[in-house]
Amino acid sequence: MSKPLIEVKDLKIHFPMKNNILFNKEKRFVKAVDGISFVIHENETLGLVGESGCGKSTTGKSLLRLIEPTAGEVIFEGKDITKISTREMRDVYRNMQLIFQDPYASLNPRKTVGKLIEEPLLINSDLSPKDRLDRVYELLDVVGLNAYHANRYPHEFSGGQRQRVGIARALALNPKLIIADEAVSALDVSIQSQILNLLRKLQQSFGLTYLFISHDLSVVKHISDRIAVMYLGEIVELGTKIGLYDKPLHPYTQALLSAAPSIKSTNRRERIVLEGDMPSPVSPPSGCKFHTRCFAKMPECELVRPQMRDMGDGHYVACHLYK
Amino acid sequence: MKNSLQIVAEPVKVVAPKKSLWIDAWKRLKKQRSAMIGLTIVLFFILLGVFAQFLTSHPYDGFNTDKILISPNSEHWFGTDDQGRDIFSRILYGARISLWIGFFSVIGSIIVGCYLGLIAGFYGKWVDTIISRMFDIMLAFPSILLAIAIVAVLGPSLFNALIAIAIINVPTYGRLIRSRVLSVKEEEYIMSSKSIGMSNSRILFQHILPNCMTPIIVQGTLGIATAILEAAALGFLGLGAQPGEPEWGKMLSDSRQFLTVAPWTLLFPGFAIMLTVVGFNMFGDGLRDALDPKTK
Amino acid sequence: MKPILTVDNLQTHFFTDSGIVRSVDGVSFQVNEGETVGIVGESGSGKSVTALSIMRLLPSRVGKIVEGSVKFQDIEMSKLKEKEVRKIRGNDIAMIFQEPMTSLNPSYTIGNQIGEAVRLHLKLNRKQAEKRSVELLQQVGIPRAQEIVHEYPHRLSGGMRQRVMIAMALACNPKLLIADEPTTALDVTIQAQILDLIQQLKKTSNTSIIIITHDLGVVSEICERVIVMYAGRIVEEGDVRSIFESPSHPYTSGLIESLPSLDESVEWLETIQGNVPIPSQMPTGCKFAPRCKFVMERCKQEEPELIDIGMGRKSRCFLEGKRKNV
Amino acid sequence: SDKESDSGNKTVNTTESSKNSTLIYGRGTDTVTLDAHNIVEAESSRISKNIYETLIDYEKESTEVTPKLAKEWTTSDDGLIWTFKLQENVKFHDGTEFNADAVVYNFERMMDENHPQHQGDFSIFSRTFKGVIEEVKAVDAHTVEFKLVKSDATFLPNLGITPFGIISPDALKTFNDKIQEHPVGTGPFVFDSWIQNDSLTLLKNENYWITDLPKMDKIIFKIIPDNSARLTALKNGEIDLMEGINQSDLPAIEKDMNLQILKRPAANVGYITINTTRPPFDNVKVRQALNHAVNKQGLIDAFFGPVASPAKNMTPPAVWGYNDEVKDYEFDLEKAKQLLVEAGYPNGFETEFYVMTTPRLYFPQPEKVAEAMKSDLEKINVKVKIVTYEWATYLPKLMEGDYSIAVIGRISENGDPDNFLNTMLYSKSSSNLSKFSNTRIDELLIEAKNSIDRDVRTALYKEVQEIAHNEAPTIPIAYVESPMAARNYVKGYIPHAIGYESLAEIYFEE
Amino acid sequence: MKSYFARRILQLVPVLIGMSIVVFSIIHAIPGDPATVILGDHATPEAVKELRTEMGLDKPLISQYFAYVKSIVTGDLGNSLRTKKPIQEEITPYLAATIELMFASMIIATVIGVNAGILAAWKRASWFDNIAMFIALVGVSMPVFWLGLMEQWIFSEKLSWLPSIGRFNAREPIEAITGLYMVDTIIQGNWAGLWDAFKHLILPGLALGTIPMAIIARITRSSMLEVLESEYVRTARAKGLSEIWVLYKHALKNAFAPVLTVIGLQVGLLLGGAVLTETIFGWPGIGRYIYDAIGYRDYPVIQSGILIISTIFVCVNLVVDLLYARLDPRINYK
Ligand SMILES: Nc1ncnc2c1ncn2[C@@H]1O[C@H](COP(=O)(O)OP(=O)(O)OP(=O)(O)O)[C@@H](O)[C@H]1O
Ligand SMILES: Nc1ncnc2c1ncn2[C@@H]1O[C@H](COP(=O)(O)OP(=O)(O)OP(=O)(O)O)[C@@H](O)[C@H]1O
Ligand SMILES: [Mg+2]
Ligand SMILES: [Mg+2]
Repeated sequence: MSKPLIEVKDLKIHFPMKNNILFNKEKRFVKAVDGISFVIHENETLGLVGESGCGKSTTGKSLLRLIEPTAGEVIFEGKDITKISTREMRDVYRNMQLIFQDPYASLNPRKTVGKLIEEPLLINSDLSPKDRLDRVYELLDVVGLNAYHANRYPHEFSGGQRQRVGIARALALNPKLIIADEAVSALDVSIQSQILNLLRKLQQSFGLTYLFISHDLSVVKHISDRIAVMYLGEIVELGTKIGLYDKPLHPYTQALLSAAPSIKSTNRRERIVLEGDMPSPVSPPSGCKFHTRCFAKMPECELVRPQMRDMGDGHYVACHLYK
Repeated sequence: MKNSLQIVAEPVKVVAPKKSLWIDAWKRLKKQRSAMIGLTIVLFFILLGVFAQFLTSHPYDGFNTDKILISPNSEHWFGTDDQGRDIFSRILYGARISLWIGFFSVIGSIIVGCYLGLIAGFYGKWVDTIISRMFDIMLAFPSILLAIAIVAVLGPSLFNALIAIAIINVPTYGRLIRSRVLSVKEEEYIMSSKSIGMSNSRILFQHILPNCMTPIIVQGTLGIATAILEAAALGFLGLGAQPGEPEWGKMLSDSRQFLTVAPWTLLFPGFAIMLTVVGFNMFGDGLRDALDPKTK
Repeated sequence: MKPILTVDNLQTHFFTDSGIVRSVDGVSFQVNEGETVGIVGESGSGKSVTALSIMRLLPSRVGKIVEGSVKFQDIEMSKLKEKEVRKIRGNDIAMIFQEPMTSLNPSYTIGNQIGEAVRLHLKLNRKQAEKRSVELLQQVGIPRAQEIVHEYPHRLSGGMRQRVMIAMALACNPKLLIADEPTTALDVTIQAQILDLIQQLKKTSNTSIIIITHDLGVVSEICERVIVMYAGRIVEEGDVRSIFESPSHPYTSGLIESLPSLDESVEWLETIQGNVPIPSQMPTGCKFAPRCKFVMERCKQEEPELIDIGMGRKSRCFLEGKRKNV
Repeated sequence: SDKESDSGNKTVNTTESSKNSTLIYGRGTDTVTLDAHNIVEAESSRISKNIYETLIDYEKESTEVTPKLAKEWTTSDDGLIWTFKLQENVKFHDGTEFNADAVVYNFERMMDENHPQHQGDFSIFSRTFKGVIEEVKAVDAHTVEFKLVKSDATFLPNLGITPFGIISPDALKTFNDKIQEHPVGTGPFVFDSWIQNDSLTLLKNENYWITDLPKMDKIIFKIIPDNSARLTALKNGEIDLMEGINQSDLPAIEKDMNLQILKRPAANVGYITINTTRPPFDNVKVRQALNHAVNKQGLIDAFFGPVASPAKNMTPPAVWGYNDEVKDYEFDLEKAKQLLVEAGYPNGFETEFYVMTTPRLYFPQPEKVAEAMKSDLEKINVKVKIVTYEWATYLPKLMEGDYSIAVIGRISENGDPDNFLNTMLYSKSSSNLSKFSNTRIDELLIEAKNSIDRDVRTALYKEVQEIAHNEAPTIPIAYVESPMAARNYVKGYIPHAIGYESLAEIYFEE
Repeated sequence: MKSYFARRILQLVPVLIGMSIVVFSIIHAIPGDPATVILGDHATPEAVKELRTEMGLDKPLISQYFAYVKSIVTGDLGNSLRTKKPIQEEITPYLAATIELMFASMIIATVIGVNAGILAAWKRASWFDNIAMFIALVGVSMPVFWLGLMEQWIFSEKLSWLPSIGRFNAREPIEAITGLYMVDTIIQGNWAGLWDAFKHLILPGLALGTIPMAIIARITRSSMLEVLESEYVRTARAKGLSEIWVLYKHALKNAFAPVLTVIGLQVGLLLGGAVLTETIFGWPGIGRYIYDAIGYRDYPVIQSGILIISTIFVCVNLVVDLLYARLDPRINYK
């Protein structure tokens, strides 16, 4: 396997809650991300799955410091980018880019598509206006749009096309790492596959590395090499695609996989229906955060937070079942 | 590289035909009947004001003892007032004043309000606190009393009435833009601008400001209507136009005592105010429906 | 098996500023007693509008049923007066909507909202209505039902709210339940809970169910029959197993193949090219022709009929017609 | 059936008579105070005049002095000692006796800063009697003696103005600074109640010392700020009597069978003051030119109505000493232009014209007058810019001489010509707004003030008016009678020139 | 809830202090002085000077300001310069008059406005909607003083239906208890007086209420339109509820929040903005009282008057915020 491109160590992101300033001294936090670690190697795709609110987006955004991490390190190309100045962050932006979930909300409705794609070039490169324009056309071409789309506004495009624009914008500076935050969730099934194919093609052509965030297990499985499963701000299981899907270890992963409806019900697993909802990240359960919903709960789960355990073949799990 | 591009290319047709945002908005606006009526009324009054001297042969001023309080007839369409002046002419010339005050006071409020609102919304924290409290303070006063006090300080005149109206409306625009900034700031495309390393000022002026303008334009159009009414109220209280100036509100207050003997002296200026204001309101409503249908 | 609902040549159009939108353009189908039917299709294909047309809940100003009939049991819904429809709505036919977050009135307690329907249709008094509400909540598996009835919706999670919606729909023991994307907004584990609940309902009551969704997986889990819609038309209809195993219409097969699967890995997904046509640029012939892999000249000229291809299946494709004729 | 109709009539009568015993007087603004000594404006005097009485009073239809609480008086030859014999058997409303001590107590309150009831500023007293009265003392129970510092022709008439009304010393002691809420006098009416800015009610003084008076049981002063609204109220019978009428409404009132117009004689003059220290107005020809350029009759027709007459002197005809021989400047634009040429302004000049926004008795519509004058002045090439101010800003500007030409006027305080001519024309007078200075006029005025012979004074004042006319420091515009309107059944009401009057003799005719 | 309330009140403090400074500096920046006005036509420079000293106007502004703040903190609004009476006493009847008028117009405005708005939204684009919205449009476009004049002309002058001025017939004065005559007459059982007070209230109430009515109708309509498109209304309909029930129970309660805000704001406008209406209808209200005080440069009255109505206004909006919580259980003030 190639060398690591980005390494996240014990990353924590806690949002202070807007509190009654005068009458409530005690400060409370939303523990959106609560100590996660992972590595993404060059030219691979790490999938990040989990249910709504488990902290996937927060993780993704904090890698670019769009949300400042509360603690932990993010080592990108050998540098801890949580500690560098905003000026130095420019270099990081050049190499790390984000594709947003909502193709409708992430494009400024008042700018033409050409301008939007040109913007990163304008800010981060010294290209001449003409070169920039050429590059914009080239990018449009790359994502399957045409040069004549450049002076149109986002609202004239369909969702899928907008997502292509978002991808072109992210590609503009030839980044090494692309964080795709639910890049296909908002799209229709038939469009989703177009974009997934595009992303894969781009990875092959340009040697990109992806952090692919999604809540859709089958999409993540399709696109990723390795997968991390998040629950309530923590990674509970991390493994290669085959390892994780064929032999899910963590009860949560098992439940998740079994719950996903499939059209091929012949080789159906027995559906595991979890009880209750995800607890609030403000006051997460003690010990293993999953114990409130776990079907294999043991007494110690309530008390001790399980550590990540290497189960071989790059498969890690944080569960007391595996000692 | 070129090679790989070929692999990727998978051209798709664009769904909607090319339109600029403004052309698009104009097209939607054109479909709104009431907005077009409003626009027509506004343009009508603008033309009346601009071409006043060609539209009437009677002067709007002077003291004509032979013609005092003549009821409307073929020569004086709207009759004459207690100085023997032609009311029709005065209304034509008055259109200039009202439109002028309405337009420029709103421009003034918008410039100041936008500036303060942008800063407050974007930088937040204590800057926001100070500016917002300032707005709160201004809004806690009944605006007309505040305007009266301001004119009292500056001395009554049309220009000072304009200033007063501009000042009292600053918080309206300031708050509007502040709240817009607060919401636009959270939009994903702002996050996306940050993610390419864009500077704050660029984000503020290139991305946030343009996206805040729509409600401001709408509010501004409606604001002209309000400003015209406020100017008329100040005129009515004798705090705007100076004696002789054919301001509509002033005309009303000058003729108040003729309610029974010469009602036309009150009817027509009142109608003029109402019609102009209706025009701006209809146009503004239409603009809102056309520009941001969500806030309907 | 008696049909409980018969929709015949339903055409619902929206008269918007930018022209007429033929959202539902000649849809016919039947739902039998005790049957669960799924309607799938991409966004904008007219699924919700079909459901609303059945309920006569279209936005009255712009949306109109211009043709066709909707028969509930033996009652012709389109001929009923508004007042008579109201007697059926919520009583004989109930509906659940996609967004559990916004489908409950934030200003009233859960008990109030469930009780309302019971009090109206079953003529219960306040006390009885509350009792019934609690029963219903328990029935849909809400813990602490006694307390929850007094809660406001915002205090509940998405899954809980969807259960409340279901409880509300079940309040008067409807004969037909229409669920418009009941799980789309929910997380996988919560979706599993709701699907489980619906399956239990199927077992315990004889209610017919129409499930509208764009998730083929959901359909395959709980439906017996499925109707595939595209651009306001039914393009294919049949029982779930056979359709998913051997789809007949290119659109259906495209949909199925473009889905990444948990069970098998492929490098490239199948795609359906292009986009769903927007109403103003609806093609003349087969609506799917511009995106179809097997498009023929004929497809661009005329539109195929929805033809019976045997085994209770129907398909709207010339290729099927040929296959059948051959 | 006869009987029945009779009794029917009777009920009507009784209701009518009960209505008839109450007079409702509509006016525009509220009273400020009921502490007579602290009064400075007319709306307070209007009430106080009916609650309190002064030592002397004015004739009903002129400003000549007549006895009131003082039956008679004598003067020492040097004019320094005035002795007043008081009415006997007069009681205050609180039942206490009116006597010389009461008079002394009242004046000492105003004069002596150490007096326990010396509260307020007593500005009218300071202005009229400070440095005039030296001492007030009781000679016996019903005789008071005033010792003056110097002989003063205006002393006697001044004693008749309401700020010198006599308040019950008992009440003063009881209510102290709250006296204005509990006014107790000897007048024909007793204070009943006062709803701020709405109405003020007086009741008949059953023990009034003049028999058969007052004739009304009750008077309500009702505030209706707007002139037209007040007139509507009169027409509807909600009020019986009102002041403040728009000139435009006068014709309609004249025609109305139910209404009558009453005129308050003009003891005022409305004029344009010209700042004689500012060029080009330091040139008498310019001032005369301006006088010729004003169409007084036109202005009066348009903005004053039939109640006003063109003014030519700085004192009104209703005040004695009026010089009717003065020939007014006629409205003649050619002549005006001619005079401007002579003065060296063939192309005219530009000037600012100050106007107050607040209507005054002598200028009911000041702004409109200015507007109209502006168009005439522009015909003689005098370019005028009208500048308006509120009263609070306006008067200080005029007093500081910070203006070129301005609209202003004067109302009589005591019906004496000195009150006009000295005040406005004496070079050292602070109300000489024109900053006019003429040695001859100064001499004449001083002489007149020191004399107590009416004929001598008349001659002196006539000469003053003659000179003032020629020097033209002002443009007298109008003497304004204030029109009042009443229901027809209101009788016995004679409006007085000084602006307010006793309502004791008012009655309703069935 | 309680702490929220306390916090909001604490937040008022800087606003009120700021307001007192603004009011103080603005009114003292107005040229002219009260002494001249008080002395009127007979003012002379000497008399003016003397009176100014007497009134303490020759002291430095800063010390005047602190004196003023001190007196306010001790609950004393000071005395009027002109009438020398305590402002507390003087202001009450004016305030009562305005409040009565305000209530009348707000009731007219709210009842008619809200219902018209609901109906218009419900029957969107119908003739009722068109007519109602046209009237509302004209309503918001009308100069209030002109409307008042026209009302007087038509209803008092031409038709003689209603009295055009004052609060009651001067011949049958009403005794004030609360100062709200409609209430007072009921307390006293004075039915003729009640009818009289009511008749006097109609025209000014209508004039003052028209603009808020129009605004409320428009905002109710647009808010209702939004809510009527919401999914929970569809849910309610799906339950088979009747339209009235859907409109007034399900939709209105949710649509009411913006309406409530507008009502809160209108109260502020009415409190001070009634100057014009009060002038025209001879209504002895606070707007007019303050306006006159500006003319007289009666500083303590202007200061206290503006401060009082601003405080009322701010408090009304506080109440509006609290009502929000009752309307919308999602708002959590904890
Ligand atoms: N700016 C913020 N302030 C406070 N809390 C936040 C903020 N952003 C996110 N959170 C909270 O952090 C938690 C994680 O949010 P995040 O958006 O990362 O979830 P997610 O996994 O991306 O969910 P989804 O699938 O819904 O996008 C949530 O509980 C969210 O409410
Ligand atoms: N109120 C409306 N006004 C105008 N057009 C409408 C309206 N409601 C729906 N439509 C149109 O009707 C068509 C079908 O809409 P419908 O809501 O039935 O789609 P759907 O299949 O339910 O899609 P989704 O999966 O997004 O819910 C769409 O093209 C839509 O634009
Ligand atoms: Mg997310
Ligand atoms: Mg739908």
